[in-house]
Amino acid sequence: AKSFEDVRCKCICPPYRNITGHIYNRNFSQKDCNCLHVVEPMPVPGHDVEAYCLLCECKYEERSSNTIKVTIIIYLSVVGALLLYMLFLLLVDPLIRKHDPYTQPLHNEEDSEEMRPQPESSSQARGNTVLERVEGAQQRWKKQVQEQRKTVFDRHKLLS
Amino acid sequence: AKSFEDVRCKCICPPYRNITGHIYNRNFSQKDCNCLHVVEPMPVPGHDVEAYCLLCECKYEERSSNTIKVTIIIYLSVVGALLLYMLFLLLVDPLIRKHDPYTQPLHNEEDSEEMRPQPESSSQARGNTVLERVEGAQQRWKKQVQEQRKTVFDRHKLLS
Amino acid sequence: MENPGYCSGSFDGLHHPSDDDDDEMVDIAGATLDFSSTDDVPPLSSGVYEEHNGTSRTAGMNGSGPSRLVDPLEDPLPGVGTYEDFNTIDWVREKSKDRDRHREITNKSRQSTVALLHSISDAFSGWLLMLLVGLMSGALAGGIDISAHWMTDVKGGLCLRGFWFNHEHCCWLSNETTFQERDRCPQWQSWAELITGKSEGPFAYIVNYLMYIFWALMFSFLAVILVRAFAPYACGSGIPEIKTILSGFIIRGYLGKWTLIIKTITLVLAVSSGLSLGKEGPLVHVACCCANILCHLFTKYRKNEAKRREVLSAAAAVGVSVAFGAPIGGVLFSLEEVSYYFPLKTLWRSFFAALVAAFTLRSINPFGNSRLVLFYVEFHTPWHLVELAPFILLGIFGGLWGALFIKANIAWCRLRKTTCLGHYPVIEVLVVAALTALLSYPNSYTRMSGSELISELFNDCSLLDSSQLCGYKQPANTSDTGVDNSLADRPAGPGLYTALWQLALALVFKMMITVITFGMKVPSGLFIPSMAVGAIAGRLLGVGMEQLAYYNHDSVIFKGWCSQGADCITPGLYAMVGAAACLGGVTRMTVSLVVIMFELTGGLEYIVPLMAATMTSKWVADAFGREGIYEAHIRLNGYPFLEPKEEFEHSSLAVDVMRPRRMDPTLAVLTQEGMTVGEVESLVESTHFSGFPVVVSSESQRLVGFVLRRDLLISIDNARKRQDGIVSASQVVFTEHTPPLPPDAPPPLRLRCIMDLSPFTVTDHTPMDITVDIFRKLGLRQCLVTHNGRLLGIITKKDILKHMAQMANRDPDSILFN
Amino acid sequence: MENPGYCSGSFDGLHHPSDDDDDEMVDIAGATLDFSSTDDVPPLSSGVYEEHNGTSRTAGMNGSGPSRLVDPLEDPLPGVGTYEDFNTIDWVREKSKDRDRHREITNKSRQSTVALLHSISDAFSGWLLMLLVGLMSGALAGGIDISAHWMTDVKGGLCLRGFWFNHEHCCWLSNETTFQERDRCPQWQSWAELITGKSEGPFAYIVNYLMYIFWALMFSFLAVILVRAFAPYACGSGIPEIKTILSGFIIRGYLGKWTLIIKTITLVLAVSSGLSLGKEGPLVHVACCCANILCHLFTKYRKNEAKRREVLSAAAAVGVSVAFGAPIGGVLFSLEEVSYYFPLKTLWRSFFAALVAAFTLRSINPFGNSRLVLFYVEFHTPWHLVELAPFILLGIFGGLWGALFIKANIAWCRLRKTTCLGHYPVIEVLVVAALTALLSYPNSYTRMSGSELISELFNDCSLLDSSQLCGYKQPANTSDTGVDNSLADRPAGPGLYTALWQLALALVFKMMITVITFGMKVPSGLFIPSMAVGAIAGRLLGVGMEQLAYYNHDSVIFKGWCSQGADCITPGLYAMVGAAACLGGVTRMTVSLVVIMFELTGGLEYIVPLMAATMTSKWVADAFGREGIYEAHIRLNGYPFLEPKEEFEHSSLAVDVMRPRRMDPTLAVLTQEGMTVGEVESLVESTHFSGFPVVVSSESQRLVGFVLRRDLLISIDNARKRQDGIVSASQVVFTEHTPPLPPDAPPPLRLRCIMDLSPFTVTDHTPMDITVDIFRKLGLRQCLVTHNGRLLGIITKKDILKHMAQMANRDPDSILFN
Repeated sequence: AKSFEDVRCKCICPPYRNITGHIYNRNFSQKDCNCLHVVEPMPVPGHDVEAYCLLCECKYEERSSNTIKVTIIIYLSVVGALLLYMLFLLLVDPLIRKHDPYTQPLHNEEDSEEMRPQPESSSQARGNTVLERVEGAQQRWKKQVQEQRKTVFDRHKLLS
Repeated sequence: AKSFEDVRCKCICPPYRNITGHIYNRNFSQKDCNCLHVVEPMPVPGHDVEAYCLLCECKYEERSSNTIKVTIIIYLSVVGALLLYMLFLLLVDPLIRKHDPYTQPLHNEEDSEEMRPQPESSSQARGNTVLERVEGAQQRWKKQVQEQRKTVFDRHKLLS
Repeated sequence: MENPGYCSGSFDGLHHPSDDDDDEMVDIAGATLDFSSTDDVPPLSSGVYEEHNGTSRTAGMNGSGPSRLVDPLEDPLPGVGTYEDFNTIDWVREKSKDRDRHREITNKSRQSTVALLHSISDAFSGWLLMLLVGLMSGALAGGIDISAHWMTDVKGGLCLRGFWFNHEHCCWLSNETTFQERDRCPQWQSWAELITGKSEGPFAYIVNYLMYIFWALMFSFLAVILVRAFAPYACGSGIPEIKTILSGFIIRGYLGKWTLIIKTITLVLAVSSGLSLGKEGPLVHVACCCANILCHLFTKYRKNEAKRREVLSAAAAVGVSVAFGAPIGGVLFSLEEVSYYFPLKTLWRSFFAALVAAFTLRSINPFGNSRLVLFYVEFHTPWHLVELAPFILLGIFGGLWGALFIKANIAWCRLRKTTCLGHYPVIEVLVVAALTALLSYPNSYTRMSGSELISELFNDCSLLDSSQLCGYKQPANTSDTGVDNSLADRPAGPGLYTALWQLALALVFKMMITVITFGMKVPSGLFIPSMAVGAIAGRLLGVGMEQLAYYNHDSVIFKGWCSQGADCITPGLYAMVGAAACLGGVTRMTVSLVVIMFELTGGLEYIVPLMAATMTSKWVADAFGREGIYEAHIRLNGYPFLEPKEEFEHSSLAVDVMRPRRMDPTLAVLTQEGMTVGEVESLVESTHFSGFPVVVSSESQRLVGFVLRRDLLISIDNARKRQDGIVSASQVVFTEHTPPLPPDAPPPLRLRCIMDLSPFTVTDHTPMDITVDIFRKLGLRQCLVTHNGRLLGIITKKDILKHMAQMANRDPDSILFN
Repeated sequence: MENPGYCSGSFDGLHHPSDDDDDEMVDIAGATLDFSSTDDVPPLSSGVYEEHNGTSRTAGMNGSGPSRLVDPLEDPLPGVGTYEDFNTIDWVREKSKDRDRHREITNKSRQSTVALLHSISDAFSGWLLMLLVGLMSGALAGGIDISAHWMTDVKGGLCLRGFWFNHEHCCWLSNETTFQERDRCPQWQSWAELITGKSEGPFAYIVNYLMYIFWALMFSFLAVILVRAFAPYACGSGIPEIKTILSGFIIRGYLGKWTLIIKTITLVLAVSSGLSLGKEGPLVHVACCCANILCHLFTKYRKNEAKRREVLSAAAAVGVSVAFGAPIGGVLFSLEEVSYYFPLKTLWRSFFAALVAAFTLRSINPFGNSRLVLFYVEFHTPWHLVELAPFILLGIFGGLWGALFIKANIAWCRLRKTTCLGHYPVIEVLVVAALTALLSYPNSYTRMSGSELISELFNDCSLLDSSQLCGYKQPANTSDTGVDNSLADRPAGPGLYTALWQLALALVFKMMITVITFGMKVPSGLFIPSMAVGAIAGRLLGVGMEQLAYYNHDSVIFKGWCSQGADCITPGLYAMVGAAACLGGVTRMTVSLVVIMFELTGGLEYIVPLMAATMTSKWVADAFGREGIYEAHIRLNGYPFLEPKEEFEHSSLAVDVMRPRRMDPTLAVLTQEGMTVGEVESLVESTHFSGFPVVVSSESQRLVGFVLRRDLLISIDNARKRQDGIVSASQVVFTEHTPPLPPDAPPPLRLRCIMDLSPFTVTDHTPMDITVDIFRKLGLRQCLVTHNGRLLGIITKKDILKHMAQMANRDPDSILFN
């Protein structure tokens, strides 16, 4: 069931004799979408109606404004969430982790060109609580991203 | 330049009120091919002409009767020539070649299942006159056809 | 090398570059059968000089005739490097030859302007060839269309305005046509009118009936007798054989000029005789013949079997392009169904050729309506998701019919192949033609030709139509609908009910008769009959659905989309979907079929229904048997075709398949030195292998190379005749440097140049699935098997096919060819 | 085997089948980089237990995580049979693994109903996966379209009816639109109106200008910063990398879930920022990410790199299908441009997936006009043969521009790669974005987005149009033409002349800016900018031709077909042909491009003009350099990609390419018995080869098999840790039966099960063209070279690429990866 504002019938009438072009826009259903119904008031006298209507082009169109709304809102919230997470990683994370052993490998990697995997981090991550596991996964992911960043942005090995 | 009989404008008008369907056929040029020109005499009174014409469908068509004529005549003559040649090969050829050495291999081949090529026929065919050469080629060709016939029709090795 | 001249053409002087090269050229296409058709008999037995002649002729057939002396890229010895009839080519060797040739031309092009021009013309010769193939095939297809149309109508009567006009063109300008009988005009006289002067009444009907049967018999008799007399290879559909040829098989003369002429001529006769067959498959064969003949104009393609097969792949696309007016569909057909080796370059070229052919055909305008096929339709009526259910039903029908048809047709063909039925091909054709004519005349839907029937079934009813199929009851108020002259859903009238009965009978008749028609000794395609069967079934279902919707348009199913007065079901669309489903069931095409149908209708809207139907059809048919009709025929005939679509499923190893088997005597090998000419000859004589591995010594069995039997025999025979001092006691040497010989020994025969130094090897532990993959992808003919570096045995393509047959519980001896 | 348990999973107990499998699953897509990215450092150095853990995680990434214990087809040791990052897979091995798996399932299915169901679900999982890929990609593409459309309009203003409406949808129901200004309505407020309250005047213009630049900078900054922070692999077009991945390369994480999210998000940002880039290439990447992630749901695809690549090939088709609304074109694009191994099964499946995706997108209806692309056009005006001349001119232009663009872009990218320019990717993006915004705002044709521009250029002028491009002078008597509301040829008015000048400027600007835009560190496709350039050029030529015809319609050229009052030249068609020509020049596509354009226009009539233009364009561009933009980028990055389109032209032999070279030390080999664990380890440590041949003995050099370095190290380390008595002095045995050992010797280490018993071999005399063909067709990683049965050396894919680079006078060290 299409809502009221999601259908329209649009007629474009080109210039005709001394009448300028016009666009008519009504939200009619598909079966009423023709020149005789939509063009109102009729700018020409009765005997010219047919000729005028032959020049007009009427198109029935549908859209889903809900889809648009939902898409845009989801999109904006994802962008927002990503930005927040980025800020968190940039600003907050280093602070609360200052004495955390996890930061260690991060610094190491920036020194050595050839990064060696640090299996202990993942084996430590196999802890019991959900939080620790999530943190382990996050840590691993951060290392991957760092490695990717080095490959793409610094060493220009890939994707350049 | 299309000849007179190679263009037509054909209008099909379906049954309308009490008028039965009609087909109108005129050889008009493309730009005159519309209901108003072609339908004559108009079976409806003046104010109904437009409605009637909207129902009719007019199509402009072209053909090339010369192409048709030439194609059919060529086709028939090729079939005729092939039939004559076949009759010649069947009836006349064995008679005039009764004592010709070329017939030898033909008979041989029908006996032996594994036909051996008879190079001497082709080396003999390398004679001097055009006739001999043609005859040699024809002889070789006949042997090929015979071999094909044996493969396809008798031994059913291929194409069955 | 001490004697470099030997291997590079010292015998060229022996070959007469005589003026009969022309004659040879003429004969190129109609290729001769110099050697016997099986390879177990050595081809070289009747004296050396004649043999030399014979092989040189073979080389001539392969196209090295006229320019042999001018081209330094020529094979060292005439005959070396060519293939015997009914053998498989070695793709690797051929492609390598072509690359050598290309490299030579490129190198030369840097030296002179002429050579540069030559290299440019060489590079563009492929495109030129494609242009010519497209033009020629398009023109031929146009001729076939026009002639077949005329001949079909000749069965009914004759035009007085000019005998060459068919019924439609006879009444082209007539004003006497009426709305009900659109093709009646005084210029066109039925046979009854011509003979008895009456056009109505039972007597006239009987006269027309008899004349119809007479012409049908006449045409079919002419067709079969011409095929038998001039080109037996012209019979059948041709697609199975072309598939096999494209995979590397050689059938000399199959694509020759006589085959072309006879296939073109008899195709028209066969189609017009009213037999239940179409012209699409044979058109592919005709296009391939054109391509093969035109290949002889270009050195690049004349001399190389692999390159020529690329052209043939493109020609297959051209054939379908002209048959259906579908260039893209044709290319995809070639890719999906026919081709074996289809590089991207061929994709481009076949697309080009298909376009050229379609344009040629359009400019000939065989149907007078600017369309390439009779049954072109253009609808754009929408369809509803609910309709997918009947479309899938049609898919199931198509799949079932396809599977059943294949089984029945193969059983019938096997009967023809093995029993005495096969000995009377002419009588068979006549009997079937008589039966077809007898049964099809009374029913107007079988009396018309297949394309016309399909065209009528695909057509959507509008107010403008007057055919029986559109015999709906007139609604009370016609003119109220105004501009809209489409036929909204209406109840069926008596005319339509009659048509439905006739269609049902036609369906049963077509299903039966096609089984025994396909495979007879006349050119016969399968597309049109399959499509006709599917179209009839689809139209029946469509009309049924339409009436169901009409009488129940308030029910739950139809409510949403089928309001009264709306045109909600299009029977023509059902016919189209049904046609695609049946054709898909028979041939197992999918993408190409959908694209062909989509090009026929010009609307992207119907891709989903068509896809649903063809996919269902393929899956249903596959459940009964994996192979389509073409693969089934290939298997029936035992052609050496390694199906690229099927995976090899079993876990055997190379060692299980190779020869010699565990019980057999050891492999016949040559040693690279130490064997005398006599020993080699007796080894070759005593076996029937087509090639021999060369090893370092028979103790170590370390592999050096591979020599083909044919090359070996030709070289030895030539050397015995031409080279001084070669006797039976001469050593045969395959090494690079001649070993020290005793001073009184005869001079050695050096044969390294005919040895393949890079034979393919696999180890004995290689799984057969990998080996099959290698054979398929590289197009090998044979492969050697080693164990820890020692030669163990050999696997040929035939061995693999036999093994696959055995694994599938079929008779391994059904594989006949190498 | 005495100890069969050893090789078939006796260590499975060591792996914890713990509940963190879920976690592993989550991490599957974002694959970890366990080993260093170059293979010259042995990956196994940090203790055995950790290594075991590490490899098991790698296996988890490859997808063998959760079901490892239940599946008996599992690799004997975790880690054996997997690949390191930045390495090439062995197609033969992978396909063989899949066939083994399939065979196992088939065999089991005969035993129980559950297994039968499993086998059926396994058979249909491919289709299900395709359905899911189609749905997901279609939905994502719809979201991208909607968001990008909205964000692009946000640069100009905001909708008061709901901020989520773009300009068009804001005025969707408005009655205030006029014929001249079709999208003006009070609900849509430009930034000037929102900020200053005024909509006209220079001040408002400046405010709008500044806001435009601000948003452009904002969006591009967000895009590049998100890419940098979360997924550096998400930048660029992605097609070169996907080509390489499809040819067998492994880039872990390139198709992971973070790449997917970030690429989707930033693509919208990049497109909306007004940069000269399109969304088509990245959509292919997005579709491939979807496919890769969905692959993890199905065991069949999760575990097998070759099978997964089949799915990815289909996903590439899906990407183009949603980008252009062209399902058939998408499949052909995948076949022609992207894919490496494209069996027929994949053809069917990718067609299905492309259709599903197109339908999903259509049901989302992102543009509100039931079309899949903004620039869909439907014309059916005829063209004349004479027009082929300007079409070919456009082809030449397209070819020249393509060649020039590739050269310029590659030079610029090389600069970025090698100089310090590459160290400031964020600043680079910002500068280019600012420049683009600054220059493009004043010109209305550059201000609008690329798709809109193309849509406007493709559109044919009718009376209903009011755009500047249709600013012809009004003829005196409009209404006389009656029903016909098309615009017959008319003289250009001042509006059109202005438009032409603006277009010419836009052309120059687009040509310049695209060169430096493509390759920046944001997601960027090349199709839309190339098409825009071509469309502008085509439109200019089209209008020129039109005016020429108008003023000279009695001249010889135009007389026959261009009578006065007839609509004889369609500038929109010229724009279309120009777009195809430029795109063809840049990417060197032919058939797929024609089919895409033909699906965009829905008319078969224009195949010939399009074909003529793309062919000319390809030939012209090929004259300047054989490689398209994607191949050029592949070469720039040194990916290990063996181009399947190019023939290897040189006459080198395998012996010239193999390692060791003539001067090098001999090949490092293992013997099948007699070496101790310590010797093997020191041999492995001292070299950096990724595999070692196994020979019978180092004297005979007869080949037994091939062992991969990775498998060897994993096995030895495991054995040392887990198997009793394995010390450095233990013998390593590759034979089937253990040789007799002295009684006091430690137990031998049996490693036959990790040895590849069927290594590929060629002889030293094999021409390199054949070898390259084998590598390409079979997808090999390495191949051993023998001479008379003795092992001589080894050829890897890298060796071949290096050799080819050397032959083309390029730096062989540019090939970076294996």
